Amino acid sequence: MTVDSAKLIEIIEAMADKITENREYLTQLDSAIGDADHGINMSKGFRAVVGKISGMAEKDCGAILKTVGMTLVSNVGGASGPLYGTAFMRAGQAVAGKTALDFNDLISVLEAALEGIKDRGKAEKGEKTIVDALEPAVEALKMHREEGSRVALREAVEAARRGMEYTKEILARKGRASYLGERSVGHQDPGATSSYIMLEALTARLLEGKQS
Amino acid sequence: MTVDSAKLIEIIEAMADKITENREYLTQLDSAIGDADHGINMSKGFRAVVGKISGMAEKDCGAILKTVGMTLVSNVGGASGPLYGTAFMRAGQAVAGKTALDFNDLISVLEAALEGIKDRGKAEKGEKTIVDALEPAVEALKMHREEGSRVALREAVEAARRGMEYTKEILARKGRASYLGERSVGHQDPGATSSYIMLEALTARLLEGKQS
Amino acid sequence: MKKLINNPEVVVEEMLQGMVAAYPQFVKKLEGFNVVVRADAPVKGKVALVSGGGSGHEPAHAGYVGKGMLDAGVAGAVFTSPTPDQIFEAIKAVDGGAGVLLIIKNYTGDVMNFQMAGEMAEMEGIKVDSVVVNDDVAVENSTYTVGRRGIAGTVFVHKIAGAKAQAGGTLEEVKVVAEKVIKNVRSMGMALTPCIVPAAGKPTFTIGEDEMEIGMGIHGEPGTTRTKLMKADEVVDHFMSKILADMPMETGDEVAVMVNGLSGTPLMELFILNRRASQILAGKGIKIYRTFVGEFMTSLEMAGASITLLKLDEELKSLLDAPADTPAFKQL
Amino acid sequence: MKKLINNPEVVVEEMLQGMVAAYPQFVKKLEGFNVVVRADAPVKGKVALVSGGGSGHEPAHAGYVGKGMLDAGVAGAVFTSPTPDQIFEAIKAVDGGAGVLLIIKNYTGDVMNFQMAGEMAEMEGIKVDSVVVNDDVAVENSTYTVGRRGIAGTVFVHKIAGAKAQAGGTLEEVKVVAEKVIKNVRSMGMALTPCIVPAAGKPTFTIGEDEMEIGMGIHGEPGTTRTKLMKADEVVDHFMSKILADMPMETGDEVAVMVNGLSGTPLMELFILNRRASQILAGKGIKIYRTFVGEFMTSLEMAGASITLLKLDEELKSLLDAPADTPAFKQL
Ligand SMILES: Nc1ncnc2c1ncn2[C@@H]1O[C@H](COP(=O)(O)OP(=O)(O)O)[C@@H](O)[C@H]1O
Ligand SMILES: Nc1ncnc2c1ncn2[C@@H]1O[C@H](COP(=O)(O)OP(=O)(O)O)[C@@H](O)[C@H]1O
Ligand SMILES: [Mg+2]
Ligand SMILES: [Mg+2]
Ligand SMILES: [Mg+2]
Ligand SMILES: [Mg+2]
Repeated sequence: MTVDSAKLIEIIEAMADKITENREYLTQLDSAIGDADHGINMSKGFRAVVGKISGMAEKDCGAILKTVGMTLVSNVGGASGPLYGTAFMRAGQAVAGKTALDFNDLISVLEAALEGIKDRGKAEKGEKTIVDALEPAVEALKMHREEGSRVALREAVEAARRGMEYTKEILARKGRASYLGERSVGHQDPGATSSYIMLEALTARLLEGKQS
Repeated sequence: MTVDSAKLIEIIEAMADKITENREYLTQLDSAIGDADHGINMSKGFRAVVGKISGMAEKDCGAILKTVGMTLVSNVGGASGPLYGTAFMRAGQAVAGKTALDFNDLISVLEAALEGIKDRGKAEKGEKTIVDALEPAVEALKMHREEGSRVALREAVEAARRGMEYTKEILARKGRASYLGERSVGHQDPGATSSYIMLEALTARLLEGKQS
Repeated sequence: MKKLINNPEVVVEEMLQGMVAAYPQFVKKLEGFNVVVRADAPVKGKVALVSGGGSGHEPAHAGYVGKGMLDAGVAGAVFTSPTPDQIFEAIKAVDGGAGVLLIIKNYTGDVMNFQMAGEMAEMEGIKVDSVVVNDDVAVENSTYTVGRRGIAGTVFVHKIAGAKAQAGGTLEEVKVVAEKVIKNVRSMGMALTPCIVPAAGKPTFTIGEDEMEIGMGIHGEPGTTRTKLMKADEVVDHFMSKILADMPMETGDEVAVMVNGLSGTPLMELFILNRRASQILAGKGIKIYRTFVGEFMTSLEMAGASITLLKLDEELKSLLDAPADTPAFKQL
Repeated sequence: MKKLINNPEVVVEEMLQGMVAAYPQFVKKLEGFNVVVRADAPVKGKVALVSGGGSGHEPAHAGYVGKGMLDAGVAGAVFTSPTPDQIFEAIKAVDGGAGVLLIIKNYTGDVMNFQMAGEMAEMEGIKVDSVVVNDDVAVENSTYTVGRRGIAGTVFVHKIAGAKAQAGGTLEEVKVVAEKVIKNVRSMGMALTPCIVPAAGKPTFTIGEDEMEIGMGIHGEPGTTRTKLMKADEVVDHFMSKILADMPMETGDEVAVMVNGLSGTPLMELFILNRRASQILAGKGIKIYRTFVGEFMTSLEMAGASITLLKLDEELKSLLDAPADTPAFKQL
């Protein structure tokens, strides 16, 4: 697989579409254990992102990802703004100057994104956050690296989905849901869900028409 | 008919009972075109009245009525407090010093009450107020005076009832309901209703066990 | 009925107790009466201002008791005018020898109860006079009716007459300036939801999710018309046109603006209303001298708002600017 | 959704426009940003205070911008922390050369966004420091979680740190006193009804006619427990015991009390709550130095309230007493 700048922009637009489609759903998850704004904030942020990157096909992938990150930081607000913003900025740093990304680059991008989120948010797996979907995905990607991008990506998305599902069972220890204590159990984490949605959009776009 | 002080106290207690029984009803009428307090205020006032007059059987009828008036003034508030308060105070003046009231005295009492209300409230018949029930009652009483107290009282209550019903058809020009303009039409006036209730209680008590 | 109360029968007493516990530097309560007076009452030689009305309009009226505004606030039962004896006690407690002005909102009950109290006070040799506030343009004025209601504009009467009294005005002078305010103040209000009188336990009216009441007073009584929900700007446009039709103004005129919340409406929405009001005034070349946005004259938990305009001259401006120090209205 | 608004997408902008139209003597808005700063910003040589957070908490935060309190209030989307670039603009606009203190409420989003802004400002050579307010005792504090939320107690930080800065304190001194307030302030809240985020259009939670949420924050998020409706006194008893368990006090200690309405609850009920709070404190021999009853840190149209206690020493008392002149908090 190879992702050039134009393709990267398409992938990010696909993520934006999916986030917007799931605006109400994410907001509803956030009303159960948060403040009912996750979908609103994320879709507002990605709307701004789409406006910013549409003309960037001539730029390198690192610059595009950095722009996405900065746009999210300055348009989303709340917890997810700095978290996803940092994720994309770090991802951009990881592939700075590259005009095309291969599968190994993609792994670096996602690793950097995860590290960015963990640095910024200080969360570990099992605290009912974005990390619960994203970390298993990155692990799966690395574990299945040798089996090719198709298998690895499918495994990654599946791992993210399981991580997202798992957030229902655990108590929140980070973010706004942590104020609820025991009452947070039984509800799926909005941030883990938005991560899963973005990973799914990425994978779908990458595997489109791909045979093996 | 003769009403001595003890009997007068009984009559007033009967009025108080009826007002209290109709607390919700009067309040509900007042929520449609007023501020939802007529029953609350009147029953609070009559509760105080009952406490004040229970030991007054040795006093003359004028003093008892005056006490009722003063107690209503200082416990009811709103429009009905000064209106009914003045009515009873004037009624008391009309029979000052008397230890028993005959039918003519009773007519004077009700006339004085009506004048008190009209002086205080400046309302005329047809403005959707207490006057619409009380004035027809006094008129009927006088018109049927020669036919004896039983007939006259029954006619008076019937006139009050008709007056009260008539308030549904007219526009309020006095009191809080007048702010509603056309919207006051179709609703029965709370004050006319409480007047009718009191007159009915009075008549029922007077005619109790009476043959003709 | 969802209320943070203990017992509907004693909400007014408990509220006033909580209020004097909060603000002993400003106010004290008259033992045995639901009357709040300045902590330093009576103020010798100063004309005293007494206002009041039913409860449920907090911070009116006790919240405006203090230096530069009222000397006493008399609290009736919820939405029910206080009784003459209460008002009489208030008058006696605050009379400092220079006379007492009663500031009455134009409701039949209030007018009668305050007048009876005034007569009682005069019989005791206290000089009493009164003014009646009737700022609500929602209600058509007519010689056949009792005229307009008094609503949020009353707070401007408290402020300006209070400043005049604080500055040493005589009873007559204070009354004259109070009447000048009354002549130049107009309001109009609306509501989105009803409210529940604690002792009644039920809403005063029902209203659909997509409806509002225009021409709402402050006693949970229905408004003058019911309409479909309007946007904030449409509401303001309607209010301003009613107010300005009733009190025409010209380019260069100066006004004070009050955007008053009935209590259930958040400040955010009041500011959105004020945005439009200020645009309209700017468009007409009317100068905004001061604006007050907040909850000044409420109606229990009702959601809704009113807009008040007060046309100013130099005298009113300087009295509006004078310092005031009360629990609910402060000006440095 | 019954709201007096025009368009859910622009409520924050329109609110701030309405606010600066109302109070040009106090505040101005930074062109292109939802940031309100003192009309006379930057104040040369004075430490500047910047606070902010999601919108929907009005009068917080812009309402506290003015002499003796904040220099800037940064307004995020409803219930959403503002973004770093907004906060950065605020910092630049108010820095008078003596440094800037960021007053942050302890929410993950607020902390991260303010910190990023602080880093941006430091890169431009502006001296920036910050404090994080966490007064809500409803949330168990634990090293495994993010700790407590910041709620109404934040207003005391604004007031006292603001007075210190106004008096010429250095950035370090202002920070030290802000931290003293944070160490000595505790709050707890509850709600009777949910609220509706304008852009979401639906209530954040549903609740029965006979239920209430205890341990409510200020973002429409559910509280820590749901119970049957309690009487006002029971609510206060519960709050006071939680607060006093967390911050033990002795006879002779002095406190400031804040009874804060979340917005839908009328002032009447807040005073009824204060009545009980004052009784409890009196019973324990704790002296009430000052009380504030009103809407200081709201949650859209939610009905509910919080109680805050601030333990005072001589320094905090004198800073609390210092004059303040802002749209929403005035002290003569
Ligand atoms: N410290 C953290 N690390 C990682 N993710 C976090 C952290 N805190 C919160 N989150 C994520 O952020 C999501 C909430 O985002 P959002 O609703 O946009 O922000 P806010 O809580 O400020 O309203 C949560 O569902 C959680 O997944
Ligand atoms: N001027 C008046 N003259 C006679 N009756 C009046 C007048 N104004 C009001 N009322 C009566 O008072 C009743 C309302 O009483 P109440 O609800 O106790 O007082 P308020 O209107 O102050 O709440 C009305 O239904 C009407 O009958
Ligand atoms: Mg959220
Ligand atoms: Mg009534
Ligand atoms: Mg009434
Ligand atoms: Mg949020």
